[in-house]
Amino acid sequence: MANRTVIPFGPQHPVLPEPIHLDLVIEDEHVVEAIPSFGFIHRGLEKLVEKKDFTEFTFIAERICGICSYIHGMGYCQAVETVMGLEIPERAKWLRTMWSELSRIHSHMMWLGLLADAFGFENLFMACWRLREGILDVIEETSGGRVIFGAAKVGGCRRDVPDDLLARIPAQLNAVEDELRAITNVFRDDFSVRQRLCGVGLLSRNDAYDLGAVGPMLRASGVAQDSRLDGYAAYDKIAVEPIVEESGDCWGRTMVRIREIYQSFDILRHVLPNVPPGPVDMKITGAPKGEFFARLEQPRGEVIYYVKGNGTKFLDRFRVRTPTFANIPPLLKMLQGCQLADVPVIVLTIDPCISCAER
Amino acid sequence: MSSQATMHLPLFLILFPLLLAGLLALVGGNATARSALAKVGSGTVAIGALALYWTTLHREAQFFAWDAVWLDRAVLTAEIAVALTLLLISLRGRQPLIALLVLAQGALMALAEWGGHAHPHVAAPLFVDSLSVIMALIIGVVGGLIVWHAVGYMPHYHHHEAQTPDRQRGFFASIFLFLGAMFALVFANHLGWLFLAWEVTTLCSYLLIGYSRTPEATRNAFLALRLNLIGGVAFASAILYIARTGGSLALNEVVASGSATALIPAALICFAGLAKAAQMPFSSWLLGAMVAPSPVSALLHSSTMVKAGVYVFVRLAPILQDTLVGLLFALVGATTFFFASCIAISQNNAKRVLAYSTIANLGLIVTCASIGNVQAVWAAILLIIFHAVAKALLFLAVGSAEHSIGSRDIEDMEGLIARRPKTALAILIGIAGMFLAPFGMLVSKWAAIEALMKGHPILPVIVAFGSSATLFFWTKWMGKILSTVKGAPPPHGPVSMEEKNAMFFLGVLTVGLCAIWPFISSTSVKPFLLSQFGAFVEFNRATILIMSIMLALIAALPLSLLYKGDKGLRIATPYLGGANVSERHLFTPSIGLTKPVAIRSYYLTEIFGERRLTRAGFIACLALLAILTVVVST
Amino acid sequence: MNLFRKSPWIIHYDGASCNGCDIEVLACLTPRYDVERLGIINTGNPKHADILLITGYINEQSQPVVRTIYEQMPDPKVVVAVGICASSGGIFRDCYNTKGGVDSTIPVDIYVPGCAARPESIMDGVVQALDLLERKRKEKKTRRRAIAPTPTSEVPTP
Amino acid sequence: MSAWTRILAAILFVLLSPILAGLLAGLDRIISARMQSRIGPPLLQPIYDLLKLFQKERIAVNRSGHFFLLGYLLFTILAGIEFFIGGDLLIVIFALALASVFFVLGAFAAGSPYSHIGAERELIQIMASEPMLIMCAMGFYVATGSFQVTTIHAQPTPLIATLPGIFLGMIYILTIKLRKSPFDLSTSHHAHQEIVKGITTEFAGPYLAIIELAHGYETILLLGFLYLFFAPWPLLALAALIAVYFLEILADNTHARLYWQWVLRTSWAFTAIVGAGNLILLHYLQRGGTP
Repeated sequence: MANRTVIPFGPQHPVLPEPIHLDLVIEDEHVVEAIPSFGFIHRGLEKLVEKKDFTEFTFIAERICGICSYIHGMGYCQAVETVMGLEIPERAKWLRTMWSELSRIHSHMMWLGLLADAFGFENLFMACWRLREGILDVIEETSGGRVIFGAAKVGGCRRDVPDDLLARIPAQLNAVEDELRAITNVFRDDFSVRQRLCGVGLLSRNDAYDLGAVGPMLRASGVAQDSRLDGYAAYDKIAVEPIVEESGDCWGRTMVRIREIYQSFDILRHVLPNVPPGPVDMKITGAPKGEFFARLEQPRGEVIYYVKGNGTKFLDRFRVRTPTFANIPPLLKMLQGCQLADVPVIVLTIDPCISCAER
Repeated sequence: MSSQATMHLPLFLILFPLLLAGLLALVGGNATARSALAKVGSGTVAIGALALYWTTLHREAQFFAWDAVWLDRAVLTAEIAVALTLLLISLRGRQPLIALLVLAQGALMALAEWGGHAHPHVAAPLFVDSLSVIMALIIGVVGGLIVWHAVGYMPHYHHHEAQTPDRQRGFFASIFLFLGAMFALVFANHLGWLFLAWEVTTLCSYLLIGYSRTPEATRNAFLALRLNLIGGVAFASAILYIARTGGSLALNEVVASGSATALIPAALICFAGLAKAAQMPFSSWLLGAMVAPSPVSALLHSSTMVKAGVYVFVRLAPILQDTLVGLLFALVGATTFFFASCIAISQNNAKRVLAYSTIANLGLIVTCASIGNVQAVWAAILLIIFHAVAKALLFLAVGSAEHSIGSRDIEDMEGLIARRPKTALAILIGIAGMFLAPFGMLVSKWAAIEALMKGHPILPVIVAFGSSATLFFWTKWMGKILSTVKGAPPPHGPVSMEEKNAMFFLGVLTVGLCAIWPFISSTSVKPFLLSQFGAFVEFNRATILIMSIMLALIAALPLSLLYKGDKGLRIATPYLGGANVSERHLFTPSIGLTKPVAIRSYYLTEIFGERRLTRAGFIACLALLAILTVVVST
Repeated sequence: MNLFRKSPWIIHYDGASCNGCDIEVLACLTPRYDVERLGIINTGNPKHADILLITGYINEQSQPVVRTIYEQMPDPKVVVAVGICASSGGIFRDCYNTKGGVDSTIPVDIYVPGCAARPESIMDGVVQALDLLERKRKEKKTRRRAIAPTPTSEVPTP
Repeated sequence: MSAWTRILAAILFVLLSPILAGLLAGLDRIISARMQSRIGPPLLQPIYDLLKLFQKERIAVNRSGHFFLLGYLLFTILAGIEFFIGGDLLIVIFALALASVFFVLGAFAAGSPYSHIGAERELIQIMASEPMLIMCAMGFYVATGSFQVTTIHAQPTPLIATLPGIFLGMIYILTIKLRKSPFDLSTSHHAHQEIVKGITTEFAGPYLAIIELAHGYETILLLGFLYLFFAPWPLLALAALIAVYFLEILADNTHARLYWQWVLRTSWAFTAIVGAGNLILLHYLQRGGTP
């Protein structure tokens, strides 16, 4: 049938807080085709390595994305440190782990809220974001900032966290976790939520693998892959079990992220009492020479930072390969044949961070 | 038996079209003569019908005693001639089933005629009562306007369909034969005569549907013939039954004898009516009839053919009233109404939407007539009137629109209001007439719901669901015409004067009827109902008042467009996610520089898919008919 | 009564930001900050909005989008640039495809500082915008009154 | 009721409905906010919004769209007048349907893809709710023998006793009519939607205000329908209306938006079962068990 509606979806669109654009071709409400368009927030910040020296560039790296800002900064630092052959202090490694996990929790909770908003469950959105403030409080107490808190630094951390504060955090986290149970139960069991998530946006294990999906996308399709197993920061001393779901639909991806929140709580409960004493940063001399990449697990999946130094203060090349970028091909695959009402839900289940993808 | 004075008009209405048909068959080869004859004919028929209406205002039914053996012989001869023609057609088209049906009919009629029982005698073979007059008005005025339209339309048709051989001589002759048969059908009191007219309309519909002689047209023409002949067999059986039981073949006496004795023949005739009115499971012939030129569709759908089917229902309503058979027929009608309305949602071919809507509305009429209480019959008659006018207008307007935009796809009518304002207005009025308060169809639908409540509540429930589906597809279509997304592509061809005239008059009629229906109801419908039921439902004056207010409001609303005081209005680009290009409906796509927005309506095929619902409807109606057969035979 | 003070509807657009300010804008709607107290609704549709919140600076590709959204908003309208990038380009000012802050493209009424701007400052910015709305409406009214004698001014004279 | 009280009721409907509906919506927003652990807007917020919209600039995509909105408002008010003056329920329903058709046509005429999709969805919603409205009138007819609101209102015993199924069906479609989750397909006040603001996307400023106004009238009219079920006992009626409205808010806050297929299927199935079931049962009961 030729009864196809062609409409632009975005760049300004209320369910996509970030500007991406899809040419949606729909028949009744079935999406026949979705052609994406990017570049609305391309900043070209990789090019900025030519203007900012490698220590200063940490701030730029943190602003690749405001949600997983810390992990971006830390990943960049880690790549530079490897190139320079620095072994950072142990305490810094543990603190980095703490902040990564806090970032993961806040990012996932934020995502849960946005997902709820996408399928029109306003109350759930509010509930998720209300609890998320509790995590942001912890982040603010430990670092001084809410979303972009600038705690990463080449050679360690920019800030130390007092031990009495570290001792206080688990109680705060437990309070959040207790309340969160009620909310995640809704995602798991509620009739209307399941109607909107189960069987929507199916991505088979093979497709997920072939199309190069990463992170919760990949794990929800049954592939056990988690870069934290590589053991960066303090992850080599923590047992991290990749969280896997077999269903491969939006509900599976939601479940993966929910279980990861609880997993992060567990990790934090293990990390916080075990942060060793000592300094949190070290003095840096010289400049990076050579090239290397760091591979980290972001809330959205695997991220790769490539750094090439030439021995001067200014890097030759910096490159990020972000998880959202990797998840776009599976997204397009999932969008074909879905309902118009599913478009926001499916777009959101890749947890899109367009700022990351376009840099 | 009253005076013979007014007998001339009905006779004239029957014979004049036949005469014209003959004339056209002789001299119709000449285009000028043909169009002149057709115009004179259509005008005369319309004026004749109006004159009949005028002379019979407030009159009782009149019967024309006309007892002549040669007349019966003549009718018999004509019947044999029609049967032979049909047989010839079936043999030439290699249609054994049709031949079998014709032979079955012939056998039944022969049995009735010479079966060894007393020859039934009808003292007054023709009659006029207010129902006949209303039907004659519809046939004469609406049919006449359609013929008028056809005079202008057919040359365009042949211009667009160059490969179709020009056989307009036969075309116009068949149409007038058709009209004559329809007049005979509504004036006949002798069931044998009625049957003859019945078969002639079947024959004419075959000729008209197969006009273009394409394989598809021929196939659909045979389909129509086959299904209608099945009904014809039932009709013939009814006549045989009456003849064997020694009853009277006079329609008025059959009706008067009541449901105790006449239920079985009435059920058989109504079964024939179902086929002619294209009720499920016989609905497919009407959809197939879409291959014919638009005036033929208009004729078949609005004033003739299908209306013959519901006419017998209304006639026999007193017999069906308060019987299980009546309830079952009502259920068949309601089921058809529901399914046809739902299927129409999934159609994007304008003529198919109209066809399904016709099937649906006839279902509603059948339902009302089968319930047969006085209010239901009132609703049924009003539905017949309003439907004929609005549907004729719609078919003619869609036909003209098709010629000017080159497509009968509803999606291609986007923004027709800007491209062809008058044609678009005609379509809009027609659609509004079909389903919107306070237009005619809604008035009668409302009466129908009230009347059906007195029958069985399941009927109005089905009607409620069906009418919400009609709301969907009509509004969708109106919206398409009104939505101005694309620029206006240049129209194809001009619309002829005759087409404009016909559309104008039908448009005025559609709107005008909303204002004058209380008058028609009291002058024509009331006498009929009083004679049949001895009662009449008076309408609540307050309701009529509020309907009039609504009509006035709707009429006044366009005036607000004339008010140019809105200088503060800023025309902005539509919301396109911020991706607008400065022109109105272009946006910046992913690939390429600009792309137009395309907007298409919903067809909801996954729920209202044609094939699925047709099957469901057929099964439901067949089951009901099976129950009906069991009920009737026990 | 100053109705625009009571019922400002916002629309948010992400020019080219890092998401930091965006999620803080959204956080304003949520229970801890709850801007609906002030009658604020996030409409998401420029045609319904009074206040345009723009986060991030403007690049080549987002410039026409921002312009379109601004044009589609009915008067009176106010633009709030949220965050330091939106105000001046901020940390990305040196990027190769920047057009600068939001004021490079459309007139900005309120600048909200911060990287990322905190919800409190965003709310403060919106509240400062409220009085502007009423003032703009009045200005427009008087302007229209002044123009009124020459209603044909829009029509180009041959 | 005398003619004068009926006329007074109609006048009060025309004058007070916007305020009443505004207060109701304000209450709705506050309660919703509380359910979401927020404080929420002032009670008069919807009225502020409405008045503000009238002060905004008038913009539109073309010059014809707003003409249909006028029809929407006028016929909604007309339906309300017919109802409160005690007229024929079927006329009320048809006038209401006509009003909705005008609204939808306005959105079609706006010629924007988002309002078009919203209009199609609105049509689906109308199609989903229309049968129940008609069945409601039919239920009153079976119970009282009349479609006249005056007769129905004058019943000595509350109709809820004989029409519980119809009442349930009406609550179900009220969710559709009030555009509450899970049925807020075509447009909604709060949540972000895949079709932006759907049917209202292209209507700004005063035109949006007209829609809000008409929607307010419609809300009061529909609550009037529900009132009829309890007419002899006004206090009970008030309590029931409050309970129903609270239920709607609760449903809004505890459901995701669902698909149009789901909305159509369930509302037709549900209303067919409870509505038609109630009607047929009542029909046979009244005949004394002799079908």
